Amino acid sequence: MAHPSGPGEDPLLAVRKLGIDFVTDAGKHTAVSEISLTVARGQVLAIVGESGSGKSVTALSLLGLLPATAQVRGSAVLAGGVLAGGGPAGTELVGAAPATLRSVRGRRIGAVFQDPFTTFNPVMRIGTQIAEAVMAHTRIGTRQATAQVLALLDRVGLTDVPRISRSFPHELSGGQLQRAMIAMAISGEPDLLIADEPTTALDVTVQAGILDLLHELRLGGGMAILLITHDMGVAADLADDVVVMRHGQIMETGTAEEVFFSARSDYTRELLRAVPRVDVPPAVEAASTSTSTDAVAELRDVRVTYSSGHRHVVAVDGVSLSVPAGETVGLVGESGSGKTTLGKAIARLVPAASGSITVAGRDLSALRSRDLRAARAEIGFVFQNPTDSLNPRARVGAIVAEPLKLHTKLASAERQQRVAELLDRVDLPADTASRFPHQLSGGQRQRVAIARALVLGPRLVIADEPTSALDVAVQATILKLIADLQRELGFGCLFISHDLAVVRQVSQQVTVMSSGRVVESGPTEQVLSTPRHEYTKTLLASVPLPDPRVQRARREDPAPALPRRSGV
Amino acid sequence: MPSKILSGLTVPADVPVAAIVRRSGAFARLLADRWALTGAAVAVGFVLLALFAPFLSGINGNNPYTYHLSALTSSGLPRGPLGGVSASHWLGVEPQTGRDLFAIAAYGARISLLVGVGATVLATVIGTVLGVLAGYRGGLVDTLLSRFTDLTIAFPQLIFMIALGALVPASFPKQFFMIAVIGAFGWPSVARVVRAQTLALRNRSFVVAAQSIGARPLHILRTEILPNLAATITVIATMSIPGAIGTEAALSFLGIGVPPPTPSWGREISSAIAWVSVDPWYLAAPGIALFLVTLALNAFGDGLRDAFDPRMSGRLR
Amino acid sequence: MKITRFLLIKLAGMIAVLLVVSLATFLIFYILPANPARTECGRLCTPGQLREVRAFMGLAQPVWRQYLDFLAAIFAGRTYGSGPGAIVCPAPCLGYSFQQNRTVLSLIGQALPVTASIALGAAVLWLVTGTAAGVISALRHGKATDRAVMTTAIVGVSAPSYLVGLLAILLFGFKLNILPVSGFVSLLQSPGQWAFHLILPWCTLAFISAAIYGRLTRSQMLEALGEDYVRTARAKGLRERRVIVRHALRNVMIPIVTMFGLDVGALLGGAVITEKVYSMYGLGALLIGAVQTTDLSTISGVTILAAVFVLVANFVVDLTYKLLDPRV
Amino acid sequence: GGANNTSGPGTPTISPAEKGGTLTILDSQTTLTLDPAQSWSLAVTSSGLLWRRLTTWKIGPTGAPAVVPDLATSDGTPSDGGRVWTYHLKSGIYFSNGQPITSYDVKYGIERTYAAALSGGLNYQKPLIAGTAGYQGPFSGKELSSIVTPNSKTIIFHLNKPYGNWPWVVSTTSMAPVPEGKAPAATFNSHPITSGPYAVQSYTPGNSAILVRNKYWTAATDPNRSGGPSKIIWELNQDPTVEAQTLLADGPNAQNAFGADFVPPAQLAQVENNPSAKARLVTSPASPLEYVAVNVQSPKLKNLKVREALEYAVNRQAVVVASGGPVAADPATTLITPGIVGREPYNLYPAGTAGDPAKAKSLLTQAGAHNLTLTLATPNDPISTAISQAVQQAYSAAGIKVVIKSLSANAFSALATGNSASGYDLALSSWQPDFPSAMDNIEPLFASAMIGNGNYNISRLSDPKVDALINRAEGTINEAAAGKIWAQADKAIMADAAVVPLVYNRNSFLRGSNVDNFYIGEFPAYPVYTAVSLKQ
Ligand SMILES: Nc1ncnc2c1ncn2[C@@H]1O[C@H](COP(=O)(O)OP(=O)(O)OP(=O)(O)O)[C@@H](O)[C@H]1O
Ligand SMILES: Nc1ncnc2c1ncn2[C@@H]1O[C@H](COP(=O)(O)OP(=O)(O)OP(=O)(O)O)[C@@H](O)[C@H]1O
Ligand SMILES: [Mg+2]
Ligand SMILES: [Mg+2]
Repeated sequence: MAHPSGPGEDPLLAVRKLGIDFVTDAGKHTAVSEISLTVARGQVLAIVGESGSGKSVTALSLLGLLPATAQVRGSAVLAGGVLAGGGPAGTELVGAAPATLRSVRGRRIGAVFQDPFTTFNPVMRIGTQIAEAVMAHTRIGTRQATAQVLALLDRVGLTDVPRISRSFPHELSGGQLQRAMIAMAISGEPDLLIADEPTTALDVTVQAGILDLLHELRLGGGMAILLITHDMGVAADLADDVVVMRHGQIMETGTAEEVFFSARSDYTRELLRAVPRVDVPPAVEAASTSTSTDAVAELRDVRVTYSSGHRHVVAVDGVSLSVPAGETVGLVGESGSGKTTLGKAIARLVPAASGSITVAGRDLSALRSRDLRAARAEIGFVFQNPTDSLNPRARVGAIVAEPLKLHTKLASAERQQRVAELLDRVDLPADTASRFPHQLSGGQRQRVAIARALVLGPRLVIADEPTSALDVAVQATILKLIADLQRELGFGCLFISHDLAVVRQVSQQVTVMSSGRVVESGPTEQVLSTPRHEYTKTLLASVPLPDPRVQRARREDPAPALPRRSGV
Repeated sequence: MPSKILSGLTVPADVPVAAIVRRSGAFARLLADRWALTGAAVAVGFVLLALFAPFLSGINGNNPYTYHLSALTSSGLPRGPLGGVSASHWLGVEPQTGRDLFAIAAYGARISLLVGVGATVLATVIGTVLGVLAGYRGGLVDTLLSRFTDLTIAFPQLIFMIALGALVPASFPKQFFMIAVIGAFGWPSVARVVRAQTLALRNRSFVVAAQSIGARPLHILRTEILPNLAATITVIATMSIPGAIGTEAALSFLGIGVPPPTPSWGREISSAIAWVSVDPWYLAAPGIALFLVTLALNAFGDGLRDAFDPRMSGRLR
Repeated sequence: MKITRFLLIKLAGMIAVLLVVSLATFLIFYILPANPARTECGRLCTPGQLREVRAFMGLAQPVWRQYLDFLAAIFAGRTYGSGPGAIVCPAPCLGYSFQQNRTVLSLIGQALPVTASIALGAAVLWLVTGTAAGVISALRHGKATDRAVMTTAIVGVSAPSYLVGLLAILLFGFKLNILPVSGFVSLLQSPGQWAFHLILPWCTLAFISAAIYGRLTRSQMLEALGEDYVRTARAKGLRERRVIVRHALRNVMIPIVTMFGLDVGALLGGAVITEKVYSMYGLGALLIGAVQTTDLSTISGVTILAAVFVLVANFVVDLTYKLLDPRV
Repeated sequence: GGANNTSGPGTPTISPAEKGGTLTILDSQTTLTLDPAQSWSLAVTSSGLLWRRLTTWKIGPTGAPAVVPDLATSDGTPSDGGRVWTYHLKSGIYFSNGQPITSYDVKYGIERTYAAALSGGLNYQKPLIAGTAGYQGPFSGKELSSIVTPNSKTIIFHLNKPYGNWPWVVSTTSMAPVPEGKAPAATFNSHPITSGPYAVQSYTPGNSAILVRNKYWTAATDPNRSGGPSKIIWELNQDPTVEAQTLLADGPNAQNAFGADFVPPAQLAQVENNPSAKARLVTSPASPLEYVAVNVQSPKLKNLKVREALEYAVNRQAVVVASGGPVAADPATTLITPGIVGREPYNLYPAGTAGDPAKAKSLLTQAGAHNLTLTLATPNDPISTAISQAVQQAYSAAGIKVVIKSLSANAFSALATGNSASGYDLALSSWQPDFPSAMDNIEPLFASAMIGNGNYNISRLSDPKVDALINRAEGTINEAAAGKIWAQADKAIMADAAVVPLVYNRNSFLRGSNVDNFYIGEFPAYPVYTAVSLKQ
């Protein structure tokens, strides 16, 4: 074991019989029941498991940040540390006084939240928000804090750090935000870092850098990490111990190797089986279902720029791309390389500065608003940030039914039935329909967004990181659903993802982007097995494999193929 | 749109379809909110008071018009304590006339509630519609609507009202005219606030998401924007009722409102102010009535807000 | 380049509004049941005298001509009558008040500082107290404090300002005898006395106006407090005050600031009742007086000035949106 | 009117005016008109402090008001049957700038009132002085030949008809002397040169005027003004209720002050329970007439019987209460107000103070007027609103429905004094003469020449009989003889039932405890400012 805490020593965090209930309109609903776990100093404990199994709420409960509708039972004791006055008995976190919690937050326990898009205050600059965290627990001046912010941003592998620091959250890509969030969480050098899906929005090279950073922090700073992830590769790379959760319960606990190689519970084995691997071609080759070759989306020399203040950011720089009907085009690439922007440009949700975009043969930019609406009805869009893309005041049922209401003449009962069917197919419990988005887990929201995009039977699906919050089992279900529907309806799909294994599984074509340009594209197998461009090669080499031994070997022998911290 | 998409699927038997539309949560929360319930009860009580004003004030043989000079001292003050409260005058009598204050308050509720609530609703509707339109459409629509809003605020209202007062015949149906006038000048604040919030909302991803499914602007306004504005609008609306009732009184002095002796709270309050240090009870009846109605509607508005706040769902007090 | 264009469009819009407002004032004035020349002519007035007075006041011309004269006077000044008895109103001439024997500009010059002093001081007071009360309400949501704040707010909003002013005068002026109840002292003359005399008007206005801010802030805060970014701010270990003020409150400022712009813009055009009850001669008193004496010049002058305030306030508010929320 | 000049306990006696101190006058007006050409001020109020005219009024706490010489040595010597009036000036009279006052200055002051820029005054002289048609004031370079100034001490007025009341006309503020060349039309109002005991030190409209002693004024030439306080601070733009409360409280700032406004009914009631304040309340004898003008040109009111019904139905007791009780009003049945020569009390329509609705109903039946609905135009001030409701209530008892049309003061006068007779059937108004002559009770309100054009015959009565009586009375120089004729006119108008007199108002004023010689004579119903002094 790599962690420095010897046996018998008090654990840093001891969670005992923690239970969390939510009161909803439908009654009490148990999200977590009686779980116990411990984290020692410098240890990395990974929690993996089903989407909606209570991972995030467990993490939030440790910080006392659950909404008022939650009831927490049990105990979670944080060993007394350098700052907070927890005596030898440590600090009880469940039901702790506000002052206690405040001294714990940030300084003793840092947190990276799941959805990077909503965790930042939309009206404050990123730099300011991080500086606040820096200054919350140390007495330093603004100037020093600013310098420290820039250093932190640099440390998490961001480029153009001054711009990022000056940006508002909505001006950054998902990956950029996620790294800023990590920077903020580690700024207080906490004893325990809770990292809830910290790399979901990162391409694999950047992800590798972040994993290195976490590794370093744990080794150098003795920081313990409670890592919540559905990415088995990440867990395999970093975790000492692994906890597997399902239905609010712990299915299995063990060292990484135990869990990966000799799992005891059926669920764990099922989970591991579902993990797609980039180094193995999919069992069933994603076959083109298209009979014709007409493209549902055709992009020529598209350029998209943003202006914020006086500066211009060229987010997409002369990209040409075509999505044939019945086929899936995987779009991978560096974080911040313009993938999301490109997707939005296709649906004309951001204007293209130049170039032409046609969807189903029509140039959307030339359409009048009425026709534009009709054209958009044929596009199913899954946004990268599921949380903010769901109206907080609408129930899930209404959200998913909305396209039906708009574009079909179905009666309300029929609509409800369709919605129920679809929710079931994305593996959401039936009562989800009556819930509000904030009552869902990250992965559940994502599936709601997917259901909404598919409910009308579109001709083009633009799915921006549609499975980033899903555990591998659910992910498999979703990918299958998309493939089934694609076969049925023949839609073309632009599948934006950083998960190369997934891309390999679902797409016939792959396009690789970097810095707003396409660096390589071609049939999936060709690109992923015989990459030509340097960047693609780096990318492939950076994919963590769901195998703790391989990952440890890689780490111990930092082969040139594994670049530290991508500063591309 | 082809929706054959899920045709082959069967519905799992255990899906409680009704759950999808369940609103009972909000309703249950509202029912459990004592302040909101009390508010609603008080508001309904006042409406009943207004409806049955003739009956209620008739119990003692009173009406709001008859002078009771014998109930006054020679200087015009009510005889007896508490502004002349007695078995025949439950809330005392008006100084200088001896009219029954209960009857005045009850009859006054008719005009004041009608105009206060009516004008507020009208202003809120106009303001909301113009505000969301300006905020959501932006561009030229916004420019024009915003200037129109500015114009309405900056319009020389006082002299306009005076001119109107001289033009409308004395026998005109004043209630609806007043609602129209107060509403027509009351909407800009609603519009400005609604526009501002719409500006902030329209770039939220969920609005963009609705656009991306090809929703009509009207649909987006109705289902995405308005529900998120409801709390603000409720607050502004419930808070503007006293202002509308006050304006009603002012209009009546300018000859646009209902002419005396038709009682109205606003006019009673404004004439009672001068008497506040001699006969505070005169102010009490209409003043407390206005206060209670406003408080009741605000309490009810708060209750509604809480009931429909998704984050409060499941919370019962 | 873009900025200039933006400003030009805004300016053009504002000027258009001003033109419409002034034209409307003129037109309404002429359907007003009033006869300014007759008023100006005195107690006993023969038709001949009336004609002369009308001509002298410039009221003999067709309305459109009078309006153009009015507009021209703003740039070129204006002379009423001729010879040694003439009355000269130098540019920028907003008209001449025959009732007060002064140019409208000088009247405004006197009244504006009064109104501005009342309005700005009160505005700061109600903004601060209103939002603070709203924040407290939101934090104590549903508890006794929340209800108490709401009840106070409703008292404030349902009480006529004249009543509040009168009671304040009776209490602080006469009963306790600690505050002056009337009169305006110029800021330049004595800042201390200026503020001292304005305490009651400020508090009166603030008490009445703070209510809506409190209620708005409360409702907005209740939404904001449930947002994820507030959770993030707490997770950083920030003090609760900072979480509330820097994170939640900042996000709810847009409607508040909008309301504030509306109120301040309107108030700068005259705080009629407050000026009346505290015997201060501001734009409100000036306007009411002018309406009572059918003084068209003063009515137009004050109306236009008030319109300028409304426009500028709303414009400034529109500019702040971008600062308050970069997504706008 | 008898000798009950003042009511209330504080029946004042003139005490020797002590000199000195700073007097404060609290006033709801926002502006003062400091140009005599435009002022409407009464001879004994603000203009009495600032201006001297050829004649002025002698108003004691008791006794009938009288016109007395001021700058002139006599009330005026009539000749040519009252068409020509001659005055001689006293010596030792000066303006506040030290310049002696001459007959030229008197003439110049009168000529100024003809300038369009200075219109707006009381104007009683304008239609009377001969040869003024087309005259545009002295700024045009022309002078009036009908005012002759043979030397600096003599001034002779030529009138276009005999006019017995000329000495009263000469006492109005418009007739004050103004030094030629020192009084530009545009700025004289802010920096006037005065002739009374006070000069204007500063004047800020809406805020205050500060009056200080005119050091060139001497009491020797002016027995009618006490010139008591050495300084007067005129606080403008006061709220009447706050003003009354201030004086009621009698705090340190209020002890040297008096209020220029009527005490509102609510505060009157408050004074009743406050002995200290009661002693400081000064109430006028019943004087200004509050009346309902009956628009005789309205089709509904053409029938005399209907108008008589209105006379019988009115409930004056309710009006008294609405006005603030007996302290504020006395029932009125005639037009000429108490205290004025010619007044004869009578009641043509005896019905008791509560009215006789039965009699009214029977008159209406006789007239065949059923379901009569009348529009009562009312100024929108609180007292008028209260009174009009009392009237409305009384008429409803007689089966007459009254719709109150509440109007701002301007809209009211535009409607009532405009040229069209339509738009109202009844109008609530009140009238106080500008000088104590029955002429001013009758002529402005009932002469056929005063219909429309902004003039105040709002009953729109055009009765040749009444016009003839007015003409005859005006030409009668002997005051008592004229009075008799005015009384006939009064009755003739009442016989026409063109007006329902409601009450004679009593105006009440409050003073601070240190204010002395604050009294109201029989006329006008205002305190005599020129007599006020401060206890030292
Ligand atoms: N509204 C905006 N204003 C200014 N810059 C923006 C804006 N939106 C995005 N950008 C910038 O444009 C670039 C491309 O962003 P985009 O979101 O398309 O990246 P991405 O490829 O989707 O990245 P990720 O994988 O991290 O989500 C980034 O550098 C981002 O900072
Ligand atoms: N505010 C809430 N009210 C009611 N139920 C909630 C609330 N928040 C979360 N839940 C429910 O609690 C359960 C656990 O949620 P949690 O967010 O911890 O899941 P998770 O394990 O993090 O899932 P994912 O991997 O999808 O993020 C889910 O079923 C979710 O629907
Ligand atoms: Mg989660
Ligand atoms: Mg992206």
